[in-house]
Formats: sequence, structure tokens, C-alpha cells
Amino acid sequence: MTAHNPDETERIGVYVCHCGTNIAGIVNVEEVATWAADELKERGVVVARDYKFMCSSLGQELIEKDIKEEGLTRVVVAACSPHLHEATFRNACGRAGLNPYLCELVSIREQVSWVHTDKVAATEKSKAVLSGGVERVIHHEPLEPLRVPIHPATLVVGGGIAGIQSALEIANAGFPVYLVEREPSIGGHMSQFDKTFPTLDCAACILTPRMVEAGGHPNITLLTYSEVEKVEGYVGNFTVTLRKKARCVIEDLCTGCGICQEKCPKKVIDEIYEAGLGFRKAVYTPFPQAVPKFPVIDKANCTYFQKGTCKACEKFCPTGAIDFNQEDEFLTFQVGNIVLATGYDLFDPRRVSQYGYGRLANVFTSLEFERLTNAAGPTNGNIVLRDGVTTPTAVGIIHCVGSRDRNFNNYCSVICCMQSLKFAHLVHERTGATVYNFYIDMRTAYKEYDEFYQRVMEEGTLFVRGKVAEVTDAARLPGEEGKLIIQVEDTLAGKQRRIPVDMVVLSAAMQPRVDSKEVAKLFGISCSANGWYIEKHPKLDPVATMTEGIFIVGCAQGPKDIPSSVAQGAAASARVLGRIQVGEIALEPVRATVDPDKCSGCRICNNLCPFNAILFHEDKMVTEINPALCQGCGTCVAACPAGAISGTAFSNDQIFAQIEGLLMINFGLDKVAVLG
Amino acid sequence: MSGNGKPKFAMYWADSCGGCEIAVLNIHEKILDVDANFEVVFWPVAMDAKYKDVEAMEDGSILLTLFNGAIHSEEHEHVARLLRRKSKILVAFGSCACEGCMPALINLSSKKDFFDTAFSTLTTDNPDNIRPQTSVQVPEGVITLPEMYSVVRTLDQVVPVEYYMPGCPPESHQIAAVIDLVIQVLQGKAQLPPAGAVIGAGNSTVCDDCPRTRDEKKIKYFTRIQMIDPDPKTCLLEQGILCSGLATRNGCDAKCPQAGSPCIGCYGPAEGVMDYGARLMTAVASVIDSNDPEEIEAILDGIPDPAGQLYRFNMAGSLLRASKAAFQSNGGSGE
Amino acid sequence: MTENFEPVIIGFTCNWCSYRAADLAGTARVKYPPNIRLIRLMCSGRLDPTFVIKALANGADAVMITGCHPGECHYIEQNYKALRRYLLLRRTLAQMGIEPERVKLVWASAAEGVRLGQEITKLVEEIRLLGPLQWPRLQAGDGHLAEIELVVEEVAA
Amino acid sequence: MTQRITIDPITRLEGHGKIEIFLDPDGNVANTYFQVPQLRGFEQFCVGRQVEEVPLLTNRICGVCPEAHHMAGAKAADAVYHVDPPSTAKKLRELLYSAFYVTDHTTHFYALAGPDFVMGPDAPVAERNILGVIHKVGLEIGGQVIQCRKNGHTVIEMIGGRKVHPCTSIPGGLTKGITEEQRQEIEKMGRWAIGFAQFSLKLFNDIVLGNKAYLDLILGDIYTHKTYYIGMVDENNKINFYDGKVSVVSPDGERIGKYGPGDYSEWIEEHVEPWTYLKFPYLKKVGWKGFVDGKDSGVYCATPLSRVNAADGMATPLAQEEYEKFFATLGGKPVHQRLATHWARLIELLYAAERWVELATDPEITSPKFHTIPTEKPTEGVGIVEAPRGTLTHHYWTDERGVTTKVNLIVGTTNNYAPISMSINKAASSLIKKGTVVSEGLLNMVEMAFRAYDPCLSCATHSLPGKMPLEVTIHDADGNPLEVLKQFVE
Repeated sequence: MTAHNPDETERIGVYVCHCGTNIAGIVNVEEVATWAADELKERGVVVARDYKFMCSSLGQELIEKDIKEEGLTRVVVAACSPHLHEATFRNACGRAGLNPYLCELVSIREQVSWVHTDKVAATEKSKAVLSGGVERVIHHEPLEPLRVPIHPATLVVGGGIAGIQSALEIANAGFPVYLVEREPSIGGHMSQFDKTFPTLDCAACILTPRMVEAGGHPNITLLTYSEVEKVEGYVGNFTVTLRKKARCVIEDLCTGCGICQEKCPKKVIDEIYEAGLGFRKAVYTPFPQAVPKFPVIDKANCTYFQKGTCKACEKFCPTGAIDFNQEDEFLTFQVGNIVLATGYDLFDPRRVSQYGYGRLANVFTSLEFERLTNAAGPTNGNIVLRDGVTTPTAVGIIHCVGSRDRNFNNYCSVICCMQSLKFAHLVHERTGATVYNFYIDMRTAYKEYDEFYQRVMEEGTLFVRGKVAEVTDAARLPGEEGKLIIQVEDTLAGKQRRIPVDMVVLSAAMQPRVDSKEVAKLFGISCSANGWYIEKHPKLDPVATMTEGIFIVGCAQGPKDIPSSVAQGAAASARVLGRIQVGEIALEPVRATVDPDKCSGCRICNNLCPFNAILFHEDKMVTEINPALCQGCGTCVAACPAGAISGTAFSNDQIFAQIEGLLMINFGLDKVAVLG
Repeated sequence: MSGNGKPKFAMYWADSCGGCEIAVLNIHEKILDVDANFEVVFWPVAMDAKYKDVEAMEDGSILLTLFNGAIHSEEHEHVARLLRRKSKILVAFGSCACEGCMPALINLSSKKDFFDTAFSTLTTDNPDNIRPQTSVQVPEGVITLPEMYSVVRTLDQVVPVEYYMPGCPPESHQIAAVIDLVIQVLQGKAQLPPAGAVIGAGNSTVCDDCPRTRDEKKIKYFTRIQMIDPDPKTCLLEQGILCSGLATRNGCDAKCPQAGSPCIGCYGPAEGVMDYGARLMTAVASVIDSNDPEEIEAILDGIPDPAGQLYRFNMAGSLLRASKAAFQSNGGSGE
Repeated sequence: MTENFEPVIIGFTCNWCSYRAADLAGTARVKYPPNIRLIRLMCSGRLDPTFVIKALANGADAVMITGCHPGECHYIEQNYKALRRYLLLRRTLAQMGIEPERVKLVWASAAEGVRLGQEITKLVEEIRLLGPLQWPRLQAGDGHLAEIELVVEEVAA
Repeated sequence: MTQRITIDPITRLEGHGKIEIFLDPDGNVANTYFQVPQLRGFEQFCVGRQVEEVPLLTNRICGVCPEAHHMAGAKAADAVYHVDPPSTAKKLRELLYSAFYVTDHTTHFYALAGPDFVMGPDAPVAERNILGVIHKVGLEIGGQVIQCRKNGHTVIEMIGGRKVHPCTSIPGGLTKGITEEQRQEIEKMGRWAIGFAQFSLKLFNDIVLGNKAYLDLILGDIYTHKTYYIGMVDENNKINFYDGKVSVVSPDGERIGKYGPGDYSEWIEEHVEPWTYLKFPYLKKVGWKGFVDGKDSGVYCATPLSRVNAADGMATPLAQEEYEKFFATLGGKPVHQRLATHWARLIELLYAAERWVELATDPEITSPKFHTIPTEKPTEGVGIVEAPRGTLTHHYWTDERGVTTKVNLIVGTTNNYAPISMSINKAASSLIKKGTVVSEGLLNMVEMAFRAYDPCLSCATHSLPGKMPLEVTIHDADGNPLEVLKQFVE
């Protein structure tokens, strides 16, 4: 392999920018240009000019003129960083009819004049950098951006408030949406709450209308009790395969009258919706306002499925909608974009054993407490102890359980402070009991949050700053008998306290879904070390991912409250709608491709792509790369032992040539290297 | 084999083991085709013929020369240049001529080291630490030994070469096929491949011909062939054996892996590859199943001899070609 | 020549972190020696050991490989592949008599212009002490193809 | 007036040498120096490698007898790991090795040495080669020679994985076994090989023993040296190529001892001369006395001739008959005439063929138990086999990872370096007399001295490389070259 202009057919134009004095102040720009004209002649350089400001319209016209008049086939500009003006000069070439990718921009400002002081050395280095660019550009090839049509339908995974919001935005804009939910009903965690901070309006009152709207929307196909099994394809046209679990209820016949649930003899503890505090039947809808209204039969607990007799529901169903033989269905459909709103799991406080949850009856999780306070909950909204009758006279609320804790999650779960304040207020309002909040720091940012904090303080809630050491029922002092004692160091007062209460509420952390990593793999996106999905850019692109066409919203991306979740849902929809409107997306043609003749099917590369762009054809025993999924990192190109994978815009030949070019100039010591 | 205007054929061995000659003899009956279609003018292993005969020939008068062996001495270099002059088609025949082969691993050592090693072995009785000299006074007079190069070179590092025929040695059926091709060309029934081409081999890698089933690669450890009884149906690399088949040009029908032994890479790099060892290196390293530097190092301890294992046949043909020590002692004496 | 020896160092940078760090170093007018010449890759995962070996064989005295910090790869996890290759490459080069110091892996985020400058300065100093590598270049044997094609045509004719 | 003698590459032996002949004032030979002028460095670059690779590396010492190096290497590597391969593995290795012997001895007789006898030393250059032999003895026989080589390599590939440079022997055994179908094919070819070996002996009988000139040549004194002989024997002191102990007999045929791999360094030592890259092995117990034969000189010989001298007989019936005929014809043990080596080689050919069939019909041979995984820490080990060209010894030292730290090799041909030098001296002395006109054929006689040993300098050059053209320089009494001869003219 030689760096020399292969068949001497390329006509290369070299343009060295003064950038005012930015470059010319240190680099002898004229010398570099004349050097290029003389020394690089036999390497195909036919024009070499220097100019005050290459990026100015006059500078660009200079290039366009030469392309037309000198018949340039390649252009090298030595100026600022490609990140600044690569597009500028590529476009200039484009206007003059030269494929934009036949232009190379080398940086002699950021990487030379601005960082070096020795003028001679800086000038020599500029020559080397230019030489590298010239060698490289010879091996450039004309490229066209990859244009992919966008299928108008969108898949939204997760029927919580973020997913619902996202689905509605798109549907209301007039485009089809598949809204997929794992549980029998949409609504998510929000549907379990009673009040929402800071305004304390009723969760159901604001959520239910949205659920109903989504449920009945002509553009939304609602697929509850369903899970995505497989995702193939790429931005613009994903093929989604989905498992619709058997409800054993014929949706077309079911009126949602609820008789089956009345008649069903089998009571089951409701671990999901009631957080284990209440019961449901074996045939059930999670909650009265469920959307859709159709119940499901929980085969694991249904007497008929377990013992083969009963069928009470079938007997009493007025429309004969029960069908015990129903089987899981598989649906396959096309979508152009995917929004993941898969939400969060609650941290299991059993792991913090010193807080006694699971061991001490009257230690509750935040979600349990939400149910206690919910008018539709197991206690009709009465805040009582586990016995179901006694009203507590003192309640301790512990913050940051499993959050901001090296042993569990180092992050802040964001909502716990406000949630705990909300709890404090509700206890106060409904029981008049004394309420203690044990916090590390109060975090009440955002609109009206701190006002709410003030209000709760005025209501007389007691705040103890300090991380609770232990919750115990071992009474040591008088007045502790039969109580739960909270052992804590009050870091403000600077002393240890033992505070006896009747009830302890643990504000448990938000955690990524247990299966978040598998789901990430399924959709070809990635999780942070914690397991939250990683956005394309933490600030400037918080809802997109590195995988084109996949967006993340709500708590799937990280702990957040309802307003932020809703905002993200809407934001992602805006991005999706933009795509659909344009109808196609142009992808940078920096891609890897496999030469099937050279590929031996060794499968080294198969496991290297985090974007699932590499697929293996068992039949032909060769690997193929999906250009639309490929992000152009080049890892597989560098890994292929057969050299069967090549990468456009960063090909081996281009980089080898650049290495050779860069090393031809060696501070005057042996001017031009003998090429191996 | 009288001349009667048949095109001339030559075969020569430089720094080689003679295995290439055996491989040619192993085309069995086909050897008679060679006799029928060519006048064999120079083939030290098989016939008497003298340099002076070759030197007497007109330049370019030998149609086909199969040159095996690497360039390790002045004499090899001379014959290489001689046969280049005399031959129309010069084929770098076999791994040694193409890429240096295993003997080029000497390029890892300084000349002093390998002289010292050779003349101080367990069974060497050498109290005066005698080293052979390039010029020695014996009672009857002075006799000389040729100076040696400490860096073994490939044929095309010394003279231009039309074709490369890899393999250690090239497989006999490939040799037969190439001979057929040349005969066909002579009869105007076929075209020669473009100059610089690799002949008598495939353009993929050994895995392409290997019947073992392959899966995605995730390497947690490397082991050694004697330390396991590998499953005969599964890819050896997936069983922790550093098999070179991944990076090695096919053409041998994956004989070694099929015999339960890892490919050691004798067919050299695949089409267009610049540095064989780097390809093998990057491939196996990429699929090491760890992101923790310490764990990776621990896994790499399973490759105790990277240079030897990655450049087993390709040292002379690699980008670096030899170790610093070898270069520094090149042309120097063994003292 | 070692006293006024100026090492030539090739740097391979990731488009998203270290190349931007170099840009930042520029805009911040950070000063470092001119001995390094950067090549932009899309990702350190593109780093083919062949690049490093070729740079050394072609006269570079050292090579600097840079990429995003672990866990921060723009392409999620590809920088780990660069790490794995680097560790094996280093072991191999050692056997070839090339000091490990001559090939350096540096993690640098787009924000670390200053640090990148320091790392470059440090490497240049180390290599200055180490002296030139000056790998022998292949002199003969290449570039004769044109002549060869003629010969082949003769035969074919 | 000056004499000018040139022999370019000594052809038809694997490797080349360089000969310096010094004449006395009368124009007779004063001294000869047979130089091996290259150093390849296997003992150096086999160090630092994984020990299981050394049997593959040392394969590349010689492509003519890689099987020998592979076997010696494999046995040394077994020893390094202190592992005893399953008997099936040992038998398979020996089966491969027997097939190799048949092939190698056939190649030597028909392609290398044969031409001298079949075509006659004075035949035209162009005919003194295997094709010439084929033309003379007839295509049909040529076909058989080819068939024999083909069969041999088929077996080598079945067991060794490849035709040249086998790859299946690893510490503890083999990486593969053979199927019943393969066994049947191998047996068939073995039986054919026995017939072919008998045919070859007949050919030798007719062409050589039947030809007075040749017989005189053999029985004549030209190439005769009374040296020690070594060769590997089994527990019954019958020749064995793959395993056993090395028997050492004195010039008058008395066995002075037998040594196993572990003790080779007690018996063998190597002498260094500054004018050649190759070392001269000798019997340590007797000592190095220079290039002289007799009981007091440690010079020994390790060739087919040595083996028949060092053993009490052949382990197979047909070969045993020929063995007895051999000594009967040549006048009892030991036989010192070097040219008889060709005959001894054919006897070994027959033995190898018979052994081939014995092993191919062994009930164990198709067992799937062909490898034992080593469990002990690798340290140090020696492996010895009989290579066609002499006793071959590999000695490896490793660290606890099984990476070699030291390697010592004493290779077939090297054993015979001193005797070869002596033969050349003798040949030269008797062929180059004052006023002798040196003809091609006469110089070919010098080469015949070589070929009797079938020296494989590529083997020998494990410590010195590949092939050098032979260069004969004749010096006058003052040591000045009568003619300075380069092996090539610029």
C-alpha cells in the first residue's frame, strides 16, 4: 500500500486560512501554501492558496471557482476545527458540483496556532497536518447521506402518565399510536395515588380523563396486558412483535359490568395495585376506573385453572364473554418511532433491615401509605395501623430510604421530600397525630414546592435533620412501651434522640425497572450503571437516545415527578411529530459495511455493536450490517480479523494515508519518509 | 526431460525446510504434467543443475520460478536477484518466501543471543567459548564463513514478485490447481491473475472452511490445547483456545481445526490486510468479556507469548518486521 | 542528535471527547509542545492496532491513544474495546523491544482541554528522555508493480 | 597452470555444504574442511514459546522429516508435563511414524540416492534425477514410487492432520483418533507397502548387488570408517524408531551401553570448531579426539547402517530375514562400509511397512481415548526418536506456565557431521590425485559420500540454516587457493 496518488488522476486544491491573525500570527501561512504548491505537486496538488478568511463568502467562492476552472477533484482546507466549519466547506464544494465528502478540513488553528508559540515549529507542524490531509483526501470517496422514510405510526411502551401524555400528543396531531401496557389497565403509579403535590388535587380526578381519552381515541390502539417481544429494523420502520397475554375475556362481548368479579369466589391479595394491603378477585380489573374496562382472569389464582372446577364467572356473565381457552396472541406491526415510558420500581425497604419493614407491623412503605390515604383504597382513606382500626397518635416519616445512600442508590429520588411533606399534611389533616419528618436535606425546588414546605411546617409537622439509625420496638425508656422508637442523631441540635411513634412511613427510593437492562437490549439502547436509560445528551437532548428513532420519557430516564414526566412525554412527541412531518430522515453516511465474499462468518463482530446493527445470517454464514442502525463508530471495522468490514469516511486506506502524510514531515530531519 | 522449446521451470529453496519441495512432490502424478509441459532447468532438491547453467541463461528466459524460503543470508539474496532476472514470473512460494514463516521468529532476538545460545547448550563442550568466525586461520590456510543477516526478510522485501502462494507448505491440491492454470494460460485457455495477486488460496479466512459451529464470542479466559479435551463440534476460540483461523487466509480446507488442533496461521493474512498479527490481536482482544483493566490483564495472562502467537508465521512480513534488538545487531558479528 | 531530538508523536482522538478537548485547549489558548499530530477517529473503538504499529513503523517516536472516560463513551461502551486492544498491543510491542511508554492510552472528556495539554506535554518529555525510536524503514522490494505488469502481459500474450 | 573445480549446490540432499580441500606439494589431499555455513537459531527462537508449540516450530527445522521432529518434540513435551499418553495415542503416533519411514526411505532411495545406482554415477546430469529413474525403471514403477509416497502421506494426514508438518501431537497424546473406516484403509495401504518394500529390495538386489562394479564400490574401502554406532532399540534390543533406549556399540560391535532420554547428556557431547556453524557430537565417555575413527575416538555414526549395527535384529519377520542376509553378504557385524547404508535403509523400509500393518491391526488403535490431560506442573523433559537420518533428541525446559526457558536439540544429521567430514576427506583423498582430471562423475562420487548418510543439512541446521550451495576450493601447499571459487559470479 502506498500513499502516493494512486493513478495521479486526482486534482487537489489546497487552501490555507489566515483566520485574520489567529493562524497567521503564529503560522507562516504563505510559506505553508507555497510549500504545498511545490512539494506536494507530485501528490496531485494543482492549486495551493492562502486567504485571510476562508470561511467568508469570498473565501468559499475562491474554492468554488477553482473547482469549476481548475477541475479540482479533491479539496483540502487548512483552517479551524472541522467541528466549526466542515459543513461550510463541504457545502461550498457541493455548490460547485463536487461531492461534499471529497473535501477535508484540517485544523491548524485549534491544534496549531492557538496552542503553540514557536513559529518555525508551528509552521512545520502545519505542513505535516496539511500533508496528512492531502494523503487522506486522495482516498476519499463521494458519499450521499442515507435517506430513510419515516413510517407515520408510533409505538409508546408504558401506559403511565408519561406514556399516556406522549400517546395523546401524537394521536391528537392525527397520527396512529400503539400504546402498550404490561398491566391489565393503563394509569401506572399515578393511578395508585390519592393526592398529588403541591396542589393536592386528586390524582384520579386529573388522571382518569386522560386515561379515558387515550382509551377511546380513534388514533390510539390500546394494547394492555401486553408486552413487546421483539423489535427489528431501524428508525423509520421498526417491526414490532408483541405478545397480547390471554385475558380469558372476549373484549368484543364484555361490557365491563363487573358481575364476574362479584361472583368470583377467589380472593387474592393485590400486591400490585393495592401494594399488598387489599384484596382483588381472581378475575379482576385493577381498579374501578381501569381503562380498558375489561377484566382479566389471573390463571395462577383462578380456581378453575388450578382445580378444574368453578367457572362461576362464566355462569354469571350476561354476555358470555368469558373464554377459558383463550391463548396468548402475537401481533406484528410497523412503526417509525418508539417512545419508552416504562417507569420505575419502588425500592424494597426490607433491604434496610434496621428500619424494620416486614418485621415491625406498623412500618409502611410510601406506596402502602398512598393506598391507606386513598379514598378508593382498602381503608377508604382512613389512616390506620395494620390492625385496620387504630388511628395513630404519632407518625414518623423517614426520607431517603434507599436513596442518597452508598449501600443502595447514590442518587436522589427527587420526589421523596415533596411526597413526605404531602404525607405529613394528610396525616395532620385526617388524624391530628403528631408528625415527624426525618430528612437529610429538604429538596423542594420547582414552582410552589417550597411554599408547600412552609405550609406543612406551619401546620406543626416536626422536622428532624438526620439520618435515622434504627426503628425498633424494644422499649428502654418509660413511654416507649408498645411504640416504635425512632433512633436518630439530630444533627441540628447535635444530640441523639429516641422518638416513640405508632406508625413509620418509609419514603422509599425510585429504582429502574428490574428488567430495564433486558428492555434496553431489546430496543438497542443503553442503561447507566444505575440502570436508568441514557439520553443522547443530558442537557440538550434529554429525550432522544443514541439509537435513532428511540426516545425515553418519564422515570425510565431517571427519577422525576409528574409535571416533568408529562413534559418529557410531550417533548418526545414533538420530536416524533417533527420526523413524521418531514417524512424522512437523513443519516450521516459514516457507516460500516461487510464484504460478504471476505466475511468468513467467524462472528467476532457479532457481539460488538451496542446498537444491534450487526446481524448474522445462519443460512449464508455471513454477517451483515444494517446501515440505518449503524452509528458509524467503526469498532467492528477495527475488530474484523479478515478485514472484511470497511467503514465509509474513516476507511483504513484514508487513515493509513493520513499517518504516512503526517510522518512525511519530520522537523526537517529526513524530509520525506521512505514508504513501507 | 529434453528442452525441445518447452517453457522453462525452476524451483529454488532459500532459508527453508524443504517442506515446499515435498509438497510439490506430493502432487504425485501431476509431477508428470510438469515434466510434460515444462523443461525443468533448475531444482536443487530433485536434480543436478548448476548455478553457472542458470547464469548462462538469457534474462527472462525462465517462464515460471517457484521460490521458497526466506532471505537470511547474502547467498539467498544473490539467488533471489539472479532468479528475478532470469524469470518472467517469480512466485513467492510458501510461507517463508511470502512472510518469513516460523524461522523468522529469530527476528525477535539479537544475533549475539542466538549465537550464545547455540554454542553454550547443555551438551556443548566449549570451555573457550569458541564462536564460529567469518575468517579462520587453519594450519593449511585461511577459510571463511559467510556473514549472516540477523533479520530474516521476505522475498518481496528483496526483489519484486509477481505472485504470492502462501501456506506452510502450500497444500498440494492448490499447487496442482496453479500448475493447471499456468498450463491453461500457455494453451491460451486462461488468463493470468493480475500481478501482485495471491494465488492458490481463498480470499476469506479459515473460519470460512471450518465446519465447527460458531456463536457470538465472549472470552472470559484463554486456555491451552493440552489442558482440555475440546468439543469437536464447537469453535475452538469459544473454548478458550487462541485459534488463528479468524485472521488466516483460507485455502487449506481448515485442516488443523478439523484435526482438533488450532489453526496456527500458516496461510498468512487475508486479502488486503496490512499486518496479520494486528488483525488477530484486535479480533481476540475485542471480544474479551471484561471492562475492568485488571481482569483484562488477568485474562491476557492466558496469552503468554503474544508476539510469538500473533506473528507466528508473519514476523518478517509484519509492519515492524523484527525486534529492536535484531535490527540493532543486523550485519554485526555474533561476538 | 538526541540532545536536540524532537520526538514526533501521532495522536488518535475520539471525535466526541478528546478531539473536542483538543479544540477546547485551542480556544482556551492552552500551550503544549508541537510534537504531536492528531488523527480524528469517530471513536476510540475504531482504533485498529495496525494504526499504532504503522505509525511507529513509519517513524513516529510514540503514539497517544485517547478516548472517552470509561462509562462515558459516545457509543456506549466501545472505548472498552480500545482498552482491551491497547493492553494486548502493549504486551506485544514489549516483546518487539518497544518501550511501553511509547504507546499511551489517555481518557479525556470534551471538557478536559487543559488536562489533554498536560498529558501531551508529559508524554513529549518522557519520549525526549527515552530518545528516538527511528524504526528502520523498508528500503527495497516495493513500488515495482508497474514493471511487473508489463512482464505479465508479455506472458499472457 | 591452475586447477579449477566447481560443484554448485550439492544436489539431491536436503541442504547444502561447503568443502575446502587443501593439497600438499605433490598435489595430493592434505586436509579437507566440510563447512556448514549458516546459523538458523531454533534453539534461540524456540525459547519463550508455549511448549506445545515447539513440536510445531521444530517441524519447520525440516520439511522432509517434520514427522521426526514432531514426534521427538511431542515426547519431550509429554515429559515436560510428566504425563504418560494413553497407549492408543502412542500407537497412533508410531503408526504415523512407520508410514512416514516408508515414505521417507522410499523418497531417499528413488529420488536422492537411487539415481547414483540406477542411472550410474557417470550418467548425464540431466538424467541423474527421479524423473530419470522413472524413465529408466519404467513409468509403471515410477507410478508405484508415487503411489507409495501418496499412501504414506495419506496416513500421515489421517493421524497427523496434515501431509507435511503434522499438527496433532500435544502434551498427553493426540488431538484426534481414527475411525474404523480409516483403520481399514490404513491396513490396506500397509499391506501394499510391504509388497513395495520387498519389490524395492529386489530392485536393489538386481541393480546393485547384481552389478559387480557397484558391489565392489560398496565393499571397497573408499567410504569405510570404523566408528561407534548408536541406534534406538526396544526391550529385546530390536530396532524401534519411536520409543526405547539408545544402544551404543563399539567399532568392533560390542554393546557398551544403552541410555534412555533422561541420560542422553551423560553420553553425548558436542565439539565446537571456529570454521563451521555446525557442532560435532561425540561420545562423552570416549571423548573428542578429532576426525579419526577407531575405538579411542568418540566419533560415532547414527544412520540406518548404525541402527542395524547397534541392534540385535528386527522386530518383524520379513525384515529379520533381510537383516540376516545383509550381514551374511557383507561379512558379519559390524558393517563399516558406508554405502551399505542404502541397503540397511531398504531393510528398515520393510520393517516400517510390517510395523505399519501390526499397528493398523491393533484392537486398541481406534479407541477414542487418545489424550490424557496433564495435571502436573510443567518443568523439563527430553524426547528421543530415531529419525531416518539418525537419533533425534529434543530437550525442553519450561517455567510453571509451560513457556520454554531453554531448548537443546541434537538432530539426526548432526550426529554424523564428523563421519561425513571423514568420508569426504577419504573420498577426496582417493579421488583427487596428482594430475587427476576431475570429471563431473568423479565429483558426483564425492557427493555420493554425502548421500550415503542422506545428510539433511536443513535438519542439521537447526542451529544453522537452510541450504548453501556446495563450494569446493582447492588450495595449494602454501594454503593459497589455486583458484578462488565463489558459488556465484557477480
